[in-house]
Amino acid sequence: MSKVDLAVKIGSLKLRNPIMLASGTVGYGNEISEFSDLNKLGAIVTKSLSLKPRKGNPPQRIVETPAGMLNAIGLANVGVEEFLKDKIPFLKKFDVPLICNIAASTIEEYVECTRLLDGEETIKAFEINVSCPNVKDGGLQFGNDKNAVGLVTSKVRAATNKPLIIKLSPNVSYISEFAQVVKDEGGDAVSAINTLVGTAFNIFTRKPKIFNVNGGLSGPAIKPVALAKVLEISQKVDIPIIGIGGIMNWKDVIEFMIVGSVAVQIGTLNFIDPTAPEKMIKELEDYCINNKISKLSELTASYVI
Amino acid sequence: MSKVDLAVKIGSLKLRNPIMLASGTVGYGNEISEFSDLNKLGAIVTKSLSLKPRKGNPPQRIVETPAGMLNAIGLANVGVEEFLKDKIPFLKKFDVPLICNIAASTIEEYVECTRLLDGEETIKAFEINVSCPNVKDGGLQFGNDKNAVGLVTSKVRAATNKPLIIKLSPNVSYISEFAQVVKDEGGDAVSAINTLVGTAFNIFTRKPKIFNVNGGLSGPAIKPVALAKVLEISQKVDIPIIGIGGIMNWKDVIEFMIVGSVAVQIGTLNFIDPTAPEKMIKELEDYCINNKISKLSELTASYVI
Amino acid sequence: MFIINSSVIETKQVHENIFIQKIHSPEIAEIIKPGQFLNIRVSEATFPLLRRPFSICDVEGENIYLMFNILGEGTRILARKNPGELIDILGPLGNGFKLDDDFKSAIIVAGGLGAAPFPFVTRSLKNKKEILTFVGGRTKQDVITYGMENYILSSDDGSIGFNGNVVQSLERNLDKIDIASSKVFGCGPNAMLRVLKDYCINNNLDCEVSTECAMACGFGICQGCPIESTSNTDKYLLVCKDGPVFNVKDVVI
Amino acid sequence: MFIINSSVIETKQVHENIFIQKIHSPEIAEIIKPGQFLNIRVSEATFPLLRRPFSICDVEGENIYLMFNILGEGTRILARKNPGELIDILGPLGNGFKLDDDFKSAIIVAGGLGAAPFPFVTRSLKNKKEILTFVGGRTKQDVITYGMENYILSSDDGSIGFNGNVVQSLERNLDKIDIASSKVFGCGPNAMLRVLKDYCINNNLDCEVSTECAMACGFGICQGCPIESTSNTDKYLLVCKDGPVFNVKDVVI
Ligand SMILES: Cc1cc2nc3c(=O)[nH]c(=O)nc-3n(C[C@H](O)[C@H](O)[C@H](O)COP(=O)(O)OP(=O)(O)OC[C@H]3O[C@@H](n4cnc5c(N)ncnc54)[C@H](O)[C@@H]3O)c2cc1C
Ligand SMILES: Cc1cc2nc3c(=O)[nH]c(=O)nc-3n(C[C@H](O)[C@H](O)[C@H](O)COP(=O)(O)OP(=O)(O)OC[C@H]3O[C@@H](n4cnc5c(N)ncnc54)[C@H](O)[C@@H]3O)c2cc1C
Ligand SMILES: Cc1cc2nc3c(=O)[nH]c(=O)nc-3n(C[C@H](O)[C@H](O)[C@H](O)COP(=O)(O)O)c2cc1C
Ligand SMILES: Cc1cc2nc3c(=O)[nH]c(=O)nc-3n(C[C@H](O)[C@H](O)[C@H](O)COP(=O)(O)O)c2cc1C
Ligand code: FES
Ligand code: FES
Repeated sequence: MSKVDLAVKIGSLKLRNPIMLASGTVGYGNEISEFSDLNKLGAIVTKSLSLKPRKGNPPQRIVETPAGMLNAIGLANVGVEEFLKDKIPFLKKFDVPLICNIAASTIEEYVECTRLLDGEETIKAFEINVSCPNVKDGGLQFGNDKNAVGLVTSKVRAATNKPLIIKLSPNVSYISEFAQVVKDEGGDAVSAINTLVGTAFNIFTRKPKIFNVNGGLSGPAIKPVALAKVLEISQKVDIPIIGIGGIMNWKDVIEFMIVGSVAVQIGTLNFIDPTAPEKMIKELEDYCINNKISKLSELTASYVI
Repeated sequence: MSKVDLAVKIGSLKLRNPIMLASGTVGYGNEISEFSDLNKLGAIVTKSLSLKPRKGNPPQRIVETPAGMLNAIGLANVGVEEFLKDKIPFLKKFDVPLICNIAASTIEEYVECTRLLDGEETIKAFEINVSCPNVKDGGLQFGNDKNAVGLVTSKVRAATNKPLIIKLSPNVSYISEFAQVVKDEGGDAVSAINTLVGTAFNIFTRKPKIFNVNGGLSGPAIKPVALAKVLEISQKVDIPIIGIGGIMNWKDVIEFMIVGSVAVQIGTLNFIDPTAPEKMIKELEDYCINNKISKLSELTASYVI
Repeated sequence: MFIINSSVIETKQVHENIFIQKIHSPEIAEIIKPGQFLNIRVSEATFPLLRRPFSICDVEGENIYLMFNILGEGTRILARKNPGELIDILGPLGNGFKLDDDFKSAIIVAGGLGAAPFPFVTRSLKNKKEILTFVGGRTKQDVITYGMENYILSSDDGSIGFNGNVVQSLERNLDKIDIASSKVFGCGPNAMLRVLKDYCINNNLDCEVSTECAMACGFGICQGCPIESTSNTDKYLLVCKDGPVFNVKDVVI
Repeated sequence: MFIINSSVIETKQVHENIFIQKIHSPEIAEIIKPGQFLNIRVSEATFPLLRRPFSICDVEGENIYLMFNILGEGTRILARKNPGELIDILGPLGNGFKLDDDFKSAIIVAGGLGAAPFPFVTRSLKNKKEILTFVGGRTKQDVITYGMENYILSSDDGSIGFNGNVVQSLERNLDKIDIASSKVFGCGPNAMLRVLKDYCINNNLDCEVSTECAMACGFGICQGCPIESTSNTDKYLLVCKDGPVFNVKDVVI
């Protein structure tokens, strides 16, 4: 048995370690399972699901930027129905908490998706994406409006007893105000952050490099911003935080925990090294041993300011 | 004579080319003049000046991040009085438009600084920094509050007839709303963007790497965000935009112009290659020749979406 | 599909700006098929951040070959790797060309760096099928014949071979081809593949092409590489997983 | 102060993890003074973004020497430069040690990599002044005597020389020193410099130290490198411009 207790809790959801795979960066688990033993991970979060299947944006959907990438996938996904029928059977085989991420254009659609998925016991929690910057309808608008985030939280809360995580937009002045609303309306945790709005243009054609014009910036470039957002929430609101943004190695995980995260999600790194998240678990353990930390969860919000 | 017309206009302020040096990255011109012929540049912007001298934050003030850096200088500056007495004589020797950047904690202080500097004819325009994230008093609060930005703009407007540029904070949901306020209150132009709020922690001491805890993120990491902010303003508000954020070469300058900038400012790059801004001018000219562009200013907002 | 560190044996410049890199990688060599690709991390640092996709150019025993030109920092770093240095390879990825179909002649059509996958295709078909190869490029410098057999050259500016594009070159030599028993294999810029597709469909030529697209992951998890399908317009196909090789009938290029 | 591309002649590993890099740079060699530093751009790419500061270690004719250990990516890239490769140097920067003062003996105190500036100091003083050098480190591996003369060793763990820190080593040998006619030159981690400062002030020893600080520009435009002055508490001094060498009386370390 491991000498270090790596387990963490997100509200009532217990994870064997804080390493989660982020929405939109693991598909529905199939491909990544060829690189990594999913059973070792803390949790995996599905690609955002919408009520109906979505085709997503035409190409070009991604472009690399300094230490980051822009994406505007446009929430391409199979829809709730096909997910339950075709994707759940594969995911059922694993002993890893499955978190369903939901994206929608209306409050009713959020609620409807949650209802349809709620009965599936493989799904251990919901993460509500109110912050996708890459679809013309909904998305960003919700995420940058406190009332809308409050309403989504309370309505979805009424539709499920499972742990409810709201994934916050970083494209706001004071993210802690949104975390407070989530807490007030009964949300169990927040994820921070989703991508930053960005763009890139071809200087010869003068066209945007991405069909959708704007994309979401992810990767190490945004890590300092993500850390500041997590710290802000941690200092102001008493709610579990899942830290996300530019994590490339175990040191980044520790840094996110120190500023206030109970767990973290790995996104862009999965594209570059899909074996990395599993490897980090061992490295976190080594760090704890070397630094005489018996419970990894003690790191959460252990900043010295 | 040059075959290409590189001149640009920011309201009534005419620059011989769009390459400006950004506030806080050129000091008061002395050191950079050893690397570069200031007379070739479009303009230089002083370090933010406050009414009284400011000592700034204790060390550590800067830390490198992936493709970027965080700084929390804390607006260390000599103050308006010493600036006029000791720094202006040196700057007078150059034939380059000098723009004075002003930072303050109260509206009265903004106005007072402007009044004191207005008489100095070497100063060709004012850039009002409402967006410095690195001082505990003022700064960010102003920049993220539309009413405050409006008030600063109208009061400073009343205090000077020189071109008035407001430097906007990127740490808001819809920067174009702030640009609109600036326009409504009589500002001549906006600069976008100042740095993004970020942080970094030492995972062994659990202390922030920067004394001030938060710092401002600059450099190529933020370029996609800056471009999206400029584009948003350009699409929504009819006001000249000075594009800033992560410019590393002439291609980045073109990209910023295409998305809507009339001119640009070079910041972090000055630390790495203080000869680069001057070299870009020739490279911009070559681009224009190769692409049969007779007036560089035609590029502004020439995006094809 | 796995990640492996394999060591560079040598990097040769075979043409202006064209490099052939020989890598000792028995694990990849054993299972990779012509038309598949590899996604390579050229640096451990965060720059460049993403892997860079490269077609498998050739396989010889335990060694694999890549062909590339220096476009940006990624390929520049790759070209500079010294013998013995390890490179981090993720693969094999995607499907390959279907070489076992019932055809007698393989008609290879390569535009510029589209030549990259064909040395391995040629090696695999040699002594089994007839091969006729059309190699084209903008100018002489872009016409790459490395590892090819029985080729006809063309260049857009006439500096080498037939003066015209590679599809026109194919058209001009249609008399040499028995349409019913031939299969076309194409690779090159999308503009060329579009013309090739139209030409083959109009002339009833069976044709597979290797397509290109900006990619983040290369193995199906990012949804970054959509390509329009002709049969199901509700859903995109993924270049990295469903391709990069497609029958021209199946996709909108 | 200028920017110049100079070519690496060789990079030698002189100690565990300690490299000496010889660079042909007549322009810098001609004007740089002991204690000044250079700000080096190790890569044209955006990674690492900022220049890396290094003390001038030595100068010999048209060549300059750097001494460094591999800490992170910047120094790793630097260590890998092949002979003939160009490196982008900005300098000379900062002030230097004042070696022309009226003193007879130079007491050099080097902790760990604080040894870096002293080969050039030693070369400049040799045959003009007496030199007594104290070199210390945590363990044997950290005790660097490259380019030093007449030295006394110490290590915190006793694995080489005197068992104790380098200031204790100096203290122990105070009888060898004529305080009035000596001047101390120190370089090392801030914790060591603090102890050295206290010791010298208490013992009336004149002392200059080379300080370190995170830097962005290295030449005074970013205000990134403040150090508290003892004479004017309204204003910081800048390590890069007003230093990196300070008389211990002038700064709070
Ligand atoms: C399935 C697949 C197989 C490939 N096989 C090969 C191969 O065998 N040999 C080879 O040389 N290249 C191949 N490519 C293209 C190769 O991946 C790019 O040349 C490489 O990623 C460029 O990396 P870089 O860092 O040098 O350039 P970057 O800095 O990424 O780009 C430099 C410039 O090239 C453009 N560019 C980047 N990627 C592409 C691309 N995919 N297509 C067109 N322009 C691009 C950029 O927009 C930019 O202007 C393949 C691509 C795919 C998707
Ligand atoms: C005026 C001056 C002169 C210097 N002279 C020398 C010299 O002659 N030889 C030499 O080896 N080094 C010298 N240094 C330190 C040197 O600049 C750093 O070692 C170097 O920047 C590290 O770069 P990196 O990319 O390898 O490491 P990074 O990736 O930047 O850092 C790796 C680790 O080292 C730490 N680190 C980075 N810079 C410093 C620093 N300045 N002090 C302490 N820890 C640091 C980081 O926090 C990080 O944990 C000098 C610094 C200054 C300011
Ligand atoms: C290609 C791509 C697709 C994504 N899709 C989604 C999504 O469908 N739903 C969602 O909530 N977040 C999505 N994200 C955001 C990530 O989950 C994560 O919040 C973000 O990428 C920041 O983390 P990183 O820097 O580690 O990638 C996506 C990110 C990327 C790069
Ligand atoms: C060290 C440093 C100090 C800065 N000081 C100021 C300042 O005093 N006033 C101000 O308006 N902006 C200041 N800035 C912001 C820059 O002017 C610029 O808006 C920002 O760095 C983004 O541009 P860049 O990515 O090209 O650096 C500072 C930036 C840096 C890096
Ligand atoms: S490149 Fe990621 S799904 Fe194809
Ligand atoms: S490092 Fe920039 S002022 Fe000293």
